[in-house]
Amino acid sequence: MAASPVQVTGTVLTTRRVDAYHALTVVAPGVADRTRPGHFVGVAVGGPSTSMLTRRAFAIHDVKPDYGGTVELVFTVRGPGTAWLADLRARDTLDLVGPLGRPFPLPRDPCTCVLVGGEYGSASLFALGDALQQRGCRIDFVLGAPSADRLFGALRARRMGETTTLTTEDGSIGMRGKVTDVLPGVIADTRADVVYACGPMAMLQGVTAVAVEFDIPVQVAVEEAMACGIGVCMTCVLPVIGDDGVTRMVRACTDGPVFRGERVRFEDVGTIPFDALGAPGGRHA
Amino acid sequence: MAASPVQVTGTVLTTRRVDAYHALTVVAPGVADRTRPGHFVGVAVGGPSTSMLTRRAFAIHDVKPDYGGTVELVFTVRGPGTAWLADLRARDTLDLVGPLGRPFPLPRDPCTCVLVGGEYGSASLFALGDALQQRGCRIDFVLGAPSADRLFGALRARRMGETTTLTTEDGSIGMRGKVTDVLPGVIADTRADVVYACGPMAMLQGVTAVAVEFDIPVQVAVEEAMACGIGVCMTCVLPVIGDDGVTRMVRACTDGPVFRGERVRFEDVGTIPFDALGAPGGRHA
Amino acid sequence: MLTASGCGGTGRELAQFFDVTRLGAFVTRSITMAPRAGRPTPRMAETPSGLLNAVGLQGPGVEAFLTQELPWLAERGARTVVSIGGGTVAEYTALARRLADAPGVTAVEVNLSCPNVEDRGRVFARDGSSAAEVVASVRAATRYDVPVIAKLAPDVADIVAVARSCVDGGADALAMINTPVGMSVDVDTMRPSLAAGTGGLSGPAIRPLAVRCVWQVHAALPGVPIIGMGGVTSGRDALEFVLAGACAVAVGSALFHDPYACPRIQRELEELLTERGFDRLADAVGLAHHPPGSGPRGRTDLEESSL
Amino acid sequence: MLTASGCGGTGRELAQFFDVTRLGAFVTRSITMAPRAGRPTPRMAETPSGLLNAVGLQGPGVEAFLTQELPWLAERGARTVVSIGGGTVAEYTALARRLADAPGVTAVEVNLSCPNVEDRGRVFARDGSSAAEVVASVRAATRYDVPVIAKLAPDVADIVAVARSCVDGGADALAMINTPVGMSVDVDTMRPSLAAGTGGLSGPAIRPLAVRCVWQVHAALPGVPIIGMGGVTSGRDALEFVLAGACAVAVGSALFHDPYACPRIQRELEELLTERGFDRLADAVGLAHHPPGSGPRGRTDLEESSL
Ligand SMILES: Cc1cc2nc3c(=O)[nH]c(=O)nc-3n(C[C@H](O)[C@H](O)[C@H](O)COP(=O)(O)OP(=O)(O)OC[C@H]3O[C@@H](n4cnc5c(N)ncnc54)[C@H](O)[C@@H]3O)c2cc1C
Ligand SMILES: Cc1cc2nc3c(=O)[nH]c(=O)nc-3n(C[C@H](O)[C@H](O)[C@H](O)COP(=O)(O)OP(=O)(O)OC[C@H]3O[C@@H](n4cnc5c(N)ncnc54)[C@H](O)[C@@H]3O)c2cc1C
Ligand SMILES: Cc1cc2nc3c(=O)[nH]c(=O)nc-3n(C[C@H](O)[C@H](O)[C@H](O)COP(=O)(O)O)c2cc1C
Ligand SMILES: Cc1cc2nc3c(=O)[nH]c(=O)nc-3n(C[C@H](O)[C@H](O)[C@H](O)COP(=O)(O)O)c2cc1C
Ligand code: FES
Ligand code: FES
Repeated sequence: MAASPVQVTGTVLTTRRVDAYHALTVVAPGVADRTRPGHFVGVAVGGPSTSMLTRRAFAIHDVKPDYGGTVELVFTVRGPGTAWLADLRARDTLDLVGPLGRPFPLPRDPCTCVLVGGEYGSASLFALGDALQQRGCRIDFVLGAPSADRLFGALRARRMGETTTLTTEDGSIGMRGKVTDVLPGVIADTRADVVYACGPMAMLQGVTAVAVEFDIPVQVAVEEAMACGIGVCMTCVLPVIGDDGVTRMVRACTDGPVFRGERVRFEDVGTIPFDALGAPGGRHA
Repeated sequence: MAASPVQVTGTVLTTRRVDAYHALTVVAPGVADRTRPGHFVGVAVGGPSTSMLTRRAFAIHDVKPDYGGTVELVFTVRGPGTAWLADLRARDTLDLVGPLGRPFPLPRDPCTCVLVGGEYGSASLFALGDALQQRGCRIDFVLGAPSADRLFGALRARRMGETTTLTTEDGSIGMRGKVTDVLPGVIADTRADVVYACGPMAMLQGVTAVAVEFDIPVQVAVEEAMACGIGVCMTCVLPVIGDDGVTRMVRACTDGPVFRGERVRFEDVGTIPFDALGAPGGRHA
Repeated sequence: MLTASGCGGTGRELAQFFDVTRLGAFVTRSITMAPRAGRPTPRMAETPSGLLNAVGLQGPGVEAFLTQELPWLAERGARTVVSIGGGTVAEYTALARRLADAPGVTAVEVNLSCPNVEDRGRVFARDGSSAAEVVASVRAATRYDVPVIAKLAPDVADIVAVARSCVDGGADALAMINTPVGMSVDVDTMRPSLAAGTGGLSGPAIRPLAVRCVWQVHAALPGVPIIGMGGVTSGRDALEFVLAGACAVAVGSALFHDPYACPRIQRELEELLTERGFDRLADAVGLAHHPPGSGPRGRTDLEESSL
Repeated sequence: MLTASGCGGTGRELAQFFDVTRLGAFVTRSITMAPRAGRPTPRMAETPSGLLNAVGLQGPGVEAFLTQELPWLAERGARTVVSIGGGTVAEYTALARRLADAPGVTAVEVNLSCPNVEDRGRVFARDGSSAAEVVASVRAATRYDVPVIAKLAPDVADIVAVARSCVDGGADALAMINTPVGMSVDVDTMRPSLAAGTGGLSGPAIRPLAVRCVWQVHAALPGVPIIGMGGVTSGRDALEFVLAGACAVAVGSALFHDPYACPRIQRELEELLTERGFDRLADAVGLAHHPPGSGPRGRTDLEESSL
């Protein structure tokens, strides 16, 4: 399902602040064309003489046809790479590789979908919502964050979703708590057929547990530190159970970032489970 | 004679192109105050996450009292550091350490001075010319470069100098040839008492030979690759004969960059002369 | 232009970007006998102009490699250098034997940066005699017309001695350098950045170490072909290795940043060679050893100095 | 916070920027018996996040040092670590003797990255036994209350073995790391960038190698004080060394970029320690060895891996 990615040197069209986030719109025709909901891009940071070797991964928030195709990224400043991105101005250039990863699989037939986003994880859910609605699906949003300023896209969710439920850990907007506190109610109320989720690992784990409880499929988009984003470096792996029941260390960048939630061994992320294929001293070794 | 240097994070006031050169005016109060003709600055290049560790050295071309004190640098793009500098825009910040080095010594009494500049080497001669004129000296310029676009400051020299002689190797302006072809004539015509020179090493060597021929003092500002500019790294050394007749490997940054021309062992630059203090197997070892 | 082992995936991933048959050779990640799940994550940490990794030779094992990966490369006609890694001399030998009948193996590269389980985990590449032993047994198990390349790491006191041992052991060529061992500590979690603690350092940060190794070994063993690598990101970097003595250049971490790195660097290198008046790459190999104007044999005797 | 040897001049140059008596110690360039003119230029080349240098221990010799440089530091009350370098054990010993009566020597640092003229130019630091011999004889020639610090370089197969030899030889503390040998070739002149050919690589590029050395040696010899250095440019970098096991940190090449680096890094480090709830630097030393929650003695056994 991976679209053939390309490298482009795009021009920054606009930069803006959205609460705790920065949004960057970049002219990137070849990338925009091929993007499906859930794809991400690898962005070169730091300019020509930078000491930062690896690209940074960002979900593609929005794609527009303007200027041959633009992509929008939404990000928070974490370290030197995102700090450099936040300093970009219109007309600067940005080197992108994308679209990368496997996008969200879409249901063949119309159904009811709950879209769960944590912090900037919601960025990739709006394009997904569009695609689902085009297929006649009903969509409902559950968005959560530690605080109101880190909750991304509440307005847009309200406009798009049949219902939108917000949670913040400090209660500064919506319900005080986590998305998993409200998710069972939303699933029950909407009689949801499927859950899509994007956000921090702990949230994905919780969302998956809820979906399993309701016995409905759940698609999660994971975030793992990536050195290449194109599947060649093997640094972004996590333990995922295959169709054959065997756990393998698979790449988040090309085998994911979207996985069926119940296949991801969340508790074992950051370890090599003893029963994984090729684990030291393990049964498949 | 070294003024106590300071580090400042200045703001770029203006950037402009002058033929083959870029000129950058930076607000740098502490540096501007202390600058004497012949001083240079060490400029940090590449921004916060740069892979370029060493500062780049540039002669201070002009100092103005505006905004508490500005310095102007004139430079040509040679590698990644100067390429980065050339991309700066007004309001960007620039990190400078200066003023560095020993400035040109000025004659106690009024006399006639020939100022010889090669390429951007002329940049440091105008402040010197001002200072000499304030002491009642007569100044004459000889400026040379491979071609007209690399000859810096001809107009200003014409305005300031009693006479100005230009040479280019391709004859695109002035006489075809090198400064050393015309220098003997200028010295003779003006009955010069002293020569000041700044430019490529080969030129300084030629100018020194002419001055020695005329038996007049010559002050040269040399250019050596520098890692620190403040005298601690010992990478910028060249063989210079001391008052005691002993050749030492001295630092261009703090013992220079201005030296008495006849003391510099130009032919031996890039070697350790066998008779230098501490030379391997040498007599002082 | 080659890919560096462990940096080009299975070949399929890069084939999305360019034609892998146009590579000088595709070098596989180091293949092991059994499948290996590798090290826990985090497996990578960025350092100034460098990258630490501790992947731990994750791979499907030689059988799956021979059925699922090599045929794909062979069918397309890609020149394939198979890198092998093991914990004992016997394991390397077994791997070489297993590869001996496989069609489409252009050369075998022996990754000597593996811990020797029979020598308290001491890395083969750090000990000339065990490195030579591995090379000799792989050489013996490999078809005579398939070259054996010994891949060395820089964290030894005397790279020339290790190189010489490998050549004496039968290596047809040398690949330099594998990653030196490095480490970083996350000052926020106050723990090592990598789950494995230490990892291999790659990228432009190590280029000066790599160029120095190539230079020293080429000076000592001018007849031995050297594949240079370590921080190559541009044609200029590649030329640096060639001038120091490499007759081929491999690209590793740069692929993570620029998936088109191999064809781009190849093109840049060709342009630089043409600009400098070289008809063939071979004419530039090791040229930095000869002061301008000196005859081709007039090697200089610049000594090593860390002072 | 210390200056790294060879990176702080005579002390006078830095005194223009800050009060050198507030340094943990000022470490001199390596002092030799006779005056030395050093290597020809170019002596430096920039590399990605690194710097190659081949200064060649230029200096006035020990006599001029004792009359012109040390008294200036002593008068001001600067704590001074005198680094010494020699080509033979006898030369190191003679230097140590010459320093024994000099007032104002806080410690003697033995720069072991010098070629041993009696062992075909093999660098002392690459050979545990000759390193130990130097350290032992310097220790014997030095006043009992003046610590002797052995300074090691990373380009060895087993840094722990060399460290252990030096401690067995009587070193009171270890300084790590000196510059590994590197090289770059100028692709325009097609010659080595440094006149000396090879040079020492410093700067952030080598920090992962330095942190790894400190980590490994602290794990093996937890009681031995370590002065960590190699690419420290900020308080975070300094803290990385402390967490890996260094009880003091030295700043080298960063001084070339920021003459105020020592006081700035000191301040940044203090802030980071306070933020993390440490009252004293000592409480943070080696902390990355202990998984959170484990007792102070629960060292983890992360093994080295370059795979
Ligand atoms: C598929 C995917 C999609 C993402 N989408 C978004 C997004 O839409 N908005 C957003 O703000 N962030 C997103 N992230 C996280 C983003 O990649 C990191 O915040 C960013 O790489 C940090 O770079 P830095 O230089 O600022 O921080 P540093 O911490 O200094 O980065 C150092 C290194 O670690 C890697 N790294 C650090 N944190 C992460 C992380 N969480 N994920 C991956 N690599 C990391 C960097 O790539 C770099 O190599 C996404 C990550 C992935 C994997
Ligand atoms: C005292 C002094 C005054 C100078 N004044 C001027 C000036 O007014 N205008 C101008 O255009 N240039 C001047 N230069 C030269 C200028 O410093 C170099 O052009 C610049 O450092 C090149 O940096 P780069 O990154 O573009 O090139 P690179 O070649 O990539 O630089 C790599 C490294 O080499 C060093 N280096 C390279 N060339 C030189 C050089 N010629 N001199 C010193 N270091 C060098 C750099 O500092 C850097 O560390 C002066 C040099 C000195 C020593
Ligand atoms: C993620 C990663 C995985 C690697 N895996 C291997 C490997 O399996 N076998 C091997 O011999 N070298 C391996 N290497 C080392 C590279 O082949 C190469 O020697 C090294 O990275 C230096 O080159 P570079 O700076 O261009 O990356 C690996 C390097 C990286 C970064
Ligand atoms: C220009 C220069 C000169 C040096 N001279 C010496 C020296 O005389 N003695 C010594 O032990 N180390 C010397 N070193 C090594 C440093 O003390 C230090 O170990 C090394 O540079 C790593 O630290 P850094 O990355 O902070 O520079 C020198 C380093 C540089 C860059
Ligand atoms: S990031 Fe390289 S394989 Fe996934
Ligand atoms: S540039 Fe460092 S001493 Fe002159």
